[in-house]
Amino acid sequence: MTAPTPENHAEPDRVPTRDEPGPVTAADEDGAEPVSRAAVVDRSDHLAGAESALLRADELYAGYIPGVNILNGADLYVKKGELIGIIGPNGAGKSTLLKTLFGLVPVRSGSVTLNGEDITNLKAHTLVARGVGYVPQTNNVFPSLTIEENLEMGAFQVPGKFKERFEFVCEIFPALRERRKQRAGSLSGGERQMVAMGRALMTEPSVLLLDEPSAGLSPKLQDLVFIQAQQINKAGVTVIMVEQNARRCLQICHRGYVLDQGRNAYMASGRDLINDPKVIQLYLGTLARA
Amino acid sequence: MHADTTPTRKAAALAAFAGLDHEPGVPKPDPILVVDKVVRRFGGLTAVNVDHVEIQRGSITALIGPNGAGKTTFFNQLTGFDSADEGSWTFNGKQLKGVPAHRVARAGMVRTFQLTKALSKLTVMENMRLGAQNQRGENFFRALIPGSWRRQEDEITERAEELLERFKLAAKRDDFAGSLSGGQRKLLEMARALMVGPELVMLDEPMAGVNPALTQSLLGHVKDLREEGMTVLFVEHDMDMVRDISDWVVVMAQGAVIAEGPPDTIMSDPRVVDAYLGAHHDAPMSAEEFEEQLQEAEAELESEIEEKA
Amino acid sequence: MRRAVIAFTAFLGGIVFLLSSPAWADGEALKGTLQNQGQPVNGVKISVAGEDGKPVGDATTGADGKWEVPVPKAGKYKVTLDQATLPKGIALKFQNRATLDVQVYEGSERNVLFALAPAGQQGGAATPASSDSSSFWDRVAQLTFEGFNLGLIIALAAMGLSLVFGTTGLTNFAHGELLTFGAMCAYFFNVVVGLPLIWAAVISVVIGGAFGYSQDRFFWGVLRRRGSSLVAMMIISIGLALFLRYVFLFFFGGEGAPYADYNAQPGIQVGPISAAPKNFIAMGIELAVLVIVGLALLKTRVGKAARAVADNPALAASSGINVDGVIRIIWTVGGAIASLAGVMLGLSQNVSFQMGFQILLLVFAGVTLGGLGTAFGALVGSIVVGLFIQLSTVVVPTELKTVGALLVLILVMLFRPQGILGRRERIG
Amino acid sequence: MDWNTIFVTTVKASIGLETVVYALAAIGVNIQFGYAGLLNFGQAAFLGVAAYGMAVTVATFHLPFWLGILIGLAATIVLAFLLGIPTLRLRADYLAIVTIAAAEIVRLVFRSVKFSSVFGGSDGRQNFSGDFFAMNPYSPGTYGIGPISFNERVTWVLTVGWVLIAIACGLVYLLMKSPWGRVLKAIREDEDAVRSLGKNVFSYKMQALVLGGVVGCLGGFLFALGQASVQPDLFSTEFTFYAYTIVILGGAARVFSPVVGAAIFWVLLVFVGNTLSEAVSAGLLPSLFTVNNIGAVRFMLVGLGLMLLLIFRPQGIFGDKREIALDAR
Amino acid sequence: GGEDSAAPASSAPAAQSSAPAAATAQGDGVLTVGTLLPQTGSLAFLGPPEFAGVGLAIKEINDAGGVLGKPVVEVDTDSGDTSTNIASQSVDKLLQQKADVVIGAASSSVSLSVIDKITGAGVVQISPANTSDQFTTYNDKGLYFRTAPPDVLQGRVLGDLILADGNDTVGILALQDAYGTGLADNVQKAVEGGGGQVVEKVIYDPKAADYSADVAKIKEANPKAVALIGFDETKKIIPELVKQGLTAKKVKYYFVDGNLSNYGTGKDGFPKGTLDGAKGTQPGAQVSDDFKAKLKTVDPNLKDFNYGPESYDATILTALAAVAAKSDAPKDIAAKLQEVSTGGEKCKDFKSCNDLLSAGKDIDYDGASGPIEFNEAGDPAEATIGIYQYGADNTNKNVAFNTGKIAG
Ligand SMILES: Nc1ncnc2c1ncn2[C@@H]1O[C@H](COP(=O)(O)OP(=O)(O)OP(=O)(O)O)[C@@H](O)[C@H]1O
Ligand SMILES: Nc1ncnc2c1ncn2[C@@H]1O[C@H](COP(=O)(O)OP(=O)(O)OP(=O)(O)O)[C@@H](O)[C@H]1O
Ligand SMILES: [Mg+2]
Ligand SMILES: [Mg+2]
Repeated sequence: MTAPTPENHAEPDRVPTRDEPGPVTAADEDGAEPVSRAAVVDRSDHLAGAESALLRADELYAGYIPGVNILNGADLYVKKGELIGIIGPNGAGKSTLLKTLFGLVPVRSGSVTLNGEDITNLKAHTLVARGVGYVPQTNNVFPSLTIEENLEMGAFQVPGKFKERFEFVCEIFPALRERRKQRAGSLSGGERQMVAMGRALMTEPSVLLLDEPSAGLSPKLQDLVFIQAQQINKAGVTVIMVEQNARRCLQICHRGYVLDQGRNAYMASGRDLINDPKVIQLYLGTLARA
Repeated sequence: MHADTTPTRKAAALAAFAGLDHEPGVPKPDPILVVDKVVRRFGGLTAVNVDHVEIQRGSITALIGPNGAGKTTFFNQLTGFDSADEGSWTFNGKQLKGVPAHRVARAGMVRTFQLTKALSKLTVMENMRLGAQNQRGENFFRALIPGSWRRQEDEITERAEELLERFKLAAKRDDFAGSLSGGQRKLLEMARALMVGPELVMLDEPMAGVNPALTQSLLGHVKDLREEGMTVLFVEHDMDMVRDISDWVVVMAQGAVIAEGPPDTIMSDPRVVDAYLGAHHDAPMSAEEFEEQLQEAEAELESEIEEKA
Repeated sequence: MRRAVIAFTAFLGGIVFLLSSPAWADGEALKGTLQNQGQPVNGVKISVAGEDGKPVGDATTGADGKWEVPVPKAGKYKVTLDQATLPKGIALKFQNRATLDVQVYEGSERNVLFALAPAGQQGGAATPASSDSSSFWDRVAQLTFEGFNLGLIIALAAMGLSLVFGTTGLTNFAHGELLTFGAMCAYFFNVVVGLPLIWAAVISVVIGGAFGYSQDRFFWGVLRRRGSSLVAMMIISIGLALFLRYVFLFFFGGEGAPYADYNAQPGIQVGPISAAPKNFIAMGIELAVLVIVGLALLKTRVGKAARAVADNPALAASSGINVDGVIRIIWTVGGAIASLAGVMLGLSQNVSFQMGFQILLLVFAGVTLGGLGTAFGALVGSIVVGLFIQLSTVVVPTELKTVGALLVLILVMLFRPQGILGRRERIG
Repeated sequence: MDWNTIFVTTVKASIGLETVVYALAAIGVNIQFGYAGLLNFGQAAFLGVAAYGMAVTVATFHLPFWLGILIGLAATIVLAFLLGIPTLRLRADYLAIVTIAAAEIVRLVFRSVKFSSVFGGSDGRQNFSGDFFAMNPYSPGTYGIGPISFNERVTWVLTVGWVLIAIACGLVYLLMKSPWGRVLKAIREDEDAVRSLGKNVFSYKMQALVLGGVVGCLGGFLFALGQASVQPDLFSTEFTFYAYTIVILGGAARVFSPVVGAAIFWVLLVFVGNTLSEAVSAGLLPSLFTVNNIGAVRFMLVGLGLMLLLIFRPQGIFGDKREIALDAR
Repeated sequence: GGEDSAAPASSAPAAQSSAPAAATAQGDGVLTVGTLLPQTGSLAFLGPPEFAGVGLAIKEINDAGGVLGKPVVEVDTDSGDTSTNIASQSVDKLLQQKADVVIGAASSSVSLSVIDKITGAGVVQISPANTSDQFTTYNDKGLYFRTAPPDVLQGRVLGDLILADGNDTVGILALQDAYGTGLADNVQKAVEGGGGQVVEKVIYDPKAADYSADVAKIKEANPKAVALIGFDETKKIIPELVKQGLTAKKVKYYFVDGNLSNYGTGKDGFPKGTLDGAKGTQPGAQVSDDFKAKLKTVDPNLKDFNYGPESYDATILTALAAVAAKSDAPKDIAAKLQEVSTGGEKCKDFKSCNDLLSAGKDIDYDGASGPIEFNEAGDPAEATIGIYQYGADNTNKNVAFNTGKIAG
């Protein structure tokens, strides 16, 4: 007996391939050629740079549903003290890349190394112990915990430092101090974002992964976040930042990656990318220039 | 990228706003939504306390304000998702206080959610179809006769496909909405709201997390919608977008409307700069400027640390 | 047929029959013993008449208060006590029952009883003794006490359930069996091994904790890592409950059994309440455990981590919390508490293979009523459930006492859809 | 070992009365829970009020059979409204407990001595199925293939049952392919989103609750008629648990899953039970196992079987693995 | 059971004609006895003695050469309880295996849920434990019998006993099912008919979490005697009575067959003296130690013997009826059941009865449970009720027997 599935998809087991249709690119009336992997990606750059990297990922393949890869051989490396920006269209796999580095999405093939040590598929909490911090893009607070408890969880592995770090975070986001007893679930979008960022700053990580930290924040606070990121980086922390506020991100970062369809489309210094007309057209848009 | 000639509706909207005072609560010539004395408290916190606000029909109005200003809560009150402690509001002259959320939507006032609500185990296409109004097949008895709703369904699908194309979600058509990325969810949220074909669409930070290039093309779409007669009220923190698209800006802070006016005026209003924009002024910063600012901040911080020490 | 019966009886009675004086001799008769407050009353005349009013015979009570009137055949007879012959100071308890219609069956004597009471204390009519208000209030007090007694046991069970539910989202229908497991462990060490119940309970709590731990280690944890959905796990827990329940039946048998210690402990009177000493000790332990665990959940690092895991496991891991470790701790504590709850339930009831299953609905009711995922919700909700079960019997028949409690549950839910201590979610 | 008996009884169980009843109940649950996301844990009560509505009408008040059916249906719908109006605004898990409670209340009232003059206490009601069997088109005899055959009474009940199942499945198929079903599924995912799109969520939930209840209530009628007797304990919470198990076994939100799930469930129960008891009487098992405890072993194995089925196929027989991936926490 | 007028013998053919196929399956020369007794569910604790009773009977029958020259076949199934709903599947299996007689079920409710299926297939059903009065009038095509007496007689005897002990106020705590409420009604009728007063009748849910409220209600009414009518829950109720001060010293306890066990003072018994002076009634002759020992050869773990003798008798009677009818067809068995249980030469085990039958004599089987006489409705026409009293050691001893007709 075969069950007619009430859903719309006739073949539930069909494995969608991510190679076709063409890459997701911005609407372009000029009909610019979509970026194709072969044209831009040359692993030699990566291999050369990755040599002395603190954190590196090589030819990562990863995904959520069996048989569907979201990351298709993404490469990434960060040197110690670097600030890296990752940009790309929606659904490119930026968040997935961060999650994969952080052990939240299983690696199917490829490797991740930290300080020369293989950390592929290590559990997230052990990475925290090695000094990696992460701010997720969505669902980034504990709704039923108060702000204070949220931050306390951020300092879970170093409870002794809680007081000091709490002061530090409240310094950056004074709104949090006033509301310390409010449950995070009732916070506004922006306030949540502050909590999420604050939570990651509770430890003093040596590598910080930020997934769209400025989203939902007021312009004033967005500035603050970028400044903070840079300051933290100046203090010696390696930062990897995914941003849709791409221009701002590329302005401050040492190096930028453009991710498309789960693989690197471009990799260059932030300044180069920001001025690359192709990148502007496909990923940055011209709005902010207008 | 869009026609250089100012479109008619935009002109009309600008004309309507032309002579207005830049005062909070200023009356508009043809308001679609009129809000009076809406108050919402949570314990000791007054999240919303809006004395009077009017939204001009056929315009694109931006609602901005610092985080926690009460924008989302205000949306919740207006659309029936939360009950206001006090106040009243009319939409198209109709009282909407106490009207349940689905009736508000049916009346033509549709909102999106800041924290997206994708219907996870429905495909993207089904999500879209759900938005369409007056579907015959949504009636229990007619649902049993496919013939009675097939045609309509096809039309809806066609419309949905167009929107998906614009929102760069066409490739995701048959995937579960639960598998979308953060930005894609935002896009779906907005596209789905547009499927309703509302008179007034209220977008809560529609572009946060959406790729800038795509944002730009979508703004064009929103402008087109205004040409078709839709009124748009949106919350956004991206000032480039606000400047580009909005005809009028309302500023909220600590629950109250503190300023209203055209984008340029508002963005140079010192109160707004102080409460909201900060040093982030009109034009995007150049790298040098940024560096400068950074150094300033750093110096400040260092001196603070020294003070403490 | 009678012949056969007599023959049979004679055969069968054997020695027993010969030794014990037969209470029923052959032949129909009416008889009785007249007593006033335990003392025989003699010299009272009792007459028997047929249904048609024709006198059949009469008798006067002897010194031992006994009287007997043989009747000719089975049938209905009117038996009348002559009130005039009653000694001074003694009267019929029910004035309107001086004459009774009594059915006499074939081949048997029939006892008839005239209730006597000191004059002036008798009730007017034979209505069910309308209890005076003091004994009513005594009962209310007793029921209130019982409500707390039962409520605390439910709360203990509920706490274990809500710990696991709160942390992993698993609606564990096998939780009742964890209770049974604890009770049976204690039974084993108490009755079979012969340890004092206190030690048996301690051991059982330890084993319960270990059982909880290994359930997560070897079962639920594995499923979780394989990505089983919560619904699937809920149904798996139904299967597990079935499995465990019948394992218990297999080894323990279908009958209930008490612990060797403290069974049928005589009650002591405390004000209007009579309670066994074991109740107070049990309630003390229960309350202490509940408060300690509740506070631990609110105040300690692990407690907060548990709530964090409940909210968002991935984020908890990102914060450096060992999610599996926390869940395992919760399962261990949950299992230990469930065991303790089982021991307490066994102490106040009996140990049987269905005990946990039978209380499970109330446990769920308690957890929900208090508000899902709140530290003290289980406590508050369960006590409300316990109180209503007991106190509702003031109004409804006791067979329907659960109905009373469940109705209250529904009503509370209508006015506080998020539970008593729960909080509403924010929209948007 | 009498393999023939085991085989025949197992095959018969897969289409027998219990399978029919549980399948109908589970189709109802599937509509409510699988599609609309309503955790109605009171399905047993829907079957109960229907069965009792009919039985009491005929047996206690001596009214016509068809009136009994109407009253049973009406009672189901009234119960749905009574349950739904106050509770459909509750969060899913709260709804579950309220519906369990309501179902227990219904059962306890049926069972109570207080109302035994109407409902018959724990013995329930009998003597109401005469008119139903009077309509039996099958003449006395057995019907079926070889040993797998039923007498005319059972055949009649099963015919009605499977026709009702077919109708119910057809209904579900049509509905769930339609925009109506889409709204239902959307409600399961996020009510607020659906509200924001102008759908009257409450009304749809109520429709689902009533529809699920009515489909289930057909099972209640058949149960009562097939056994020619109703008892309160037939409609205990375990019944609902098993109905849920059946839905999940088949795979939630799939048209045929309740039917297949019910068949699997009863096949498992009967096969295991009969094999064990045959093995015991054939002396194939260690002496630890006796007639007294073999019943317990059977349920142990059934519990184990259910667990294994779901451990190795968490999405159910017809389920979609991708949906499960979305649920994972 | 049976229609009021028609004798079982005359109505059996009707059953036959309505289920010809089923009948061809039976009457195959081998007497097949199916059991439908609780292995699981809330009455599971009653299962072991019942299974042992049937097992012992079949062993004795087969040792004596079987029926119709062939050994009797036993097929065991689980009746569960109504909430597990497997009785019907068990019946399917029994019918499939050509059972001629089904012994069971223990619970009246379960029997009611399958009686149509069994009698509809033309098979005889004999319950060893059903006491509900429903069956007396049930339209069972003359195929339903029971060896346990309906509650009427026991209720009458217990009520009388309570009055004889001088208790003018009585509280009744009864289990909420057909057994409990039926017996409670009969006790109440007897007590009130003889001048006593039932001051409180509490019907309790056997699945209740606890019984304190039930006992509190009794306590409030302040009776002199408490009649405890139920099964295993009594073990939970007595401690509750003691706790609330209603000790055996203060009020008199009365037990019934469902809970008249030897509770003892051992590890899982009650403290010494808890039941001192309590009394109870039990239908059936006293189970002799000899019979208990025999049952234990079948099931060495047996502790209680409730309904064991009734199950044994049901099986023996079936076999005798088959021998008398010279057929194992259910309708023939049903037709002879009344005959072998009444009027004729007394005999009390299969072997001797069988011998009498083969000698062409009319027999009257009197069994381990007492003098069994089926009336036209398939109920026992009379029964012996034993009266028992507890000592300080919480075990009971017989003090008297009373035999009476159930009707009247
Ligand atoms: N249920 C609630 N309980 C308590 N406080 C609440 C609740 N809902 C909102 N608030 C508070 O009300 C204020 C207004 O929140 P709201 O979400 O409307 O802000 P917003 O203007 O949308 O901010 P953002 O730009 O960050 O989204 C916030 O400070 C928030 O913490
Ligand atoms: N839980 C999931 N299950 C299945 N597919 C997923 C899941 N999460 C993301 N995806 C898919 O993976 C792809 C990449 O998602 P990802 O979140 O990494 O994108 P992103 O680059 O971060 O996009 P955005 O800028 O919108 O956040 C998307 O096509 C999305 O559909
Ligand atoms: Mg992302
Ligand atoms: Mg907001």
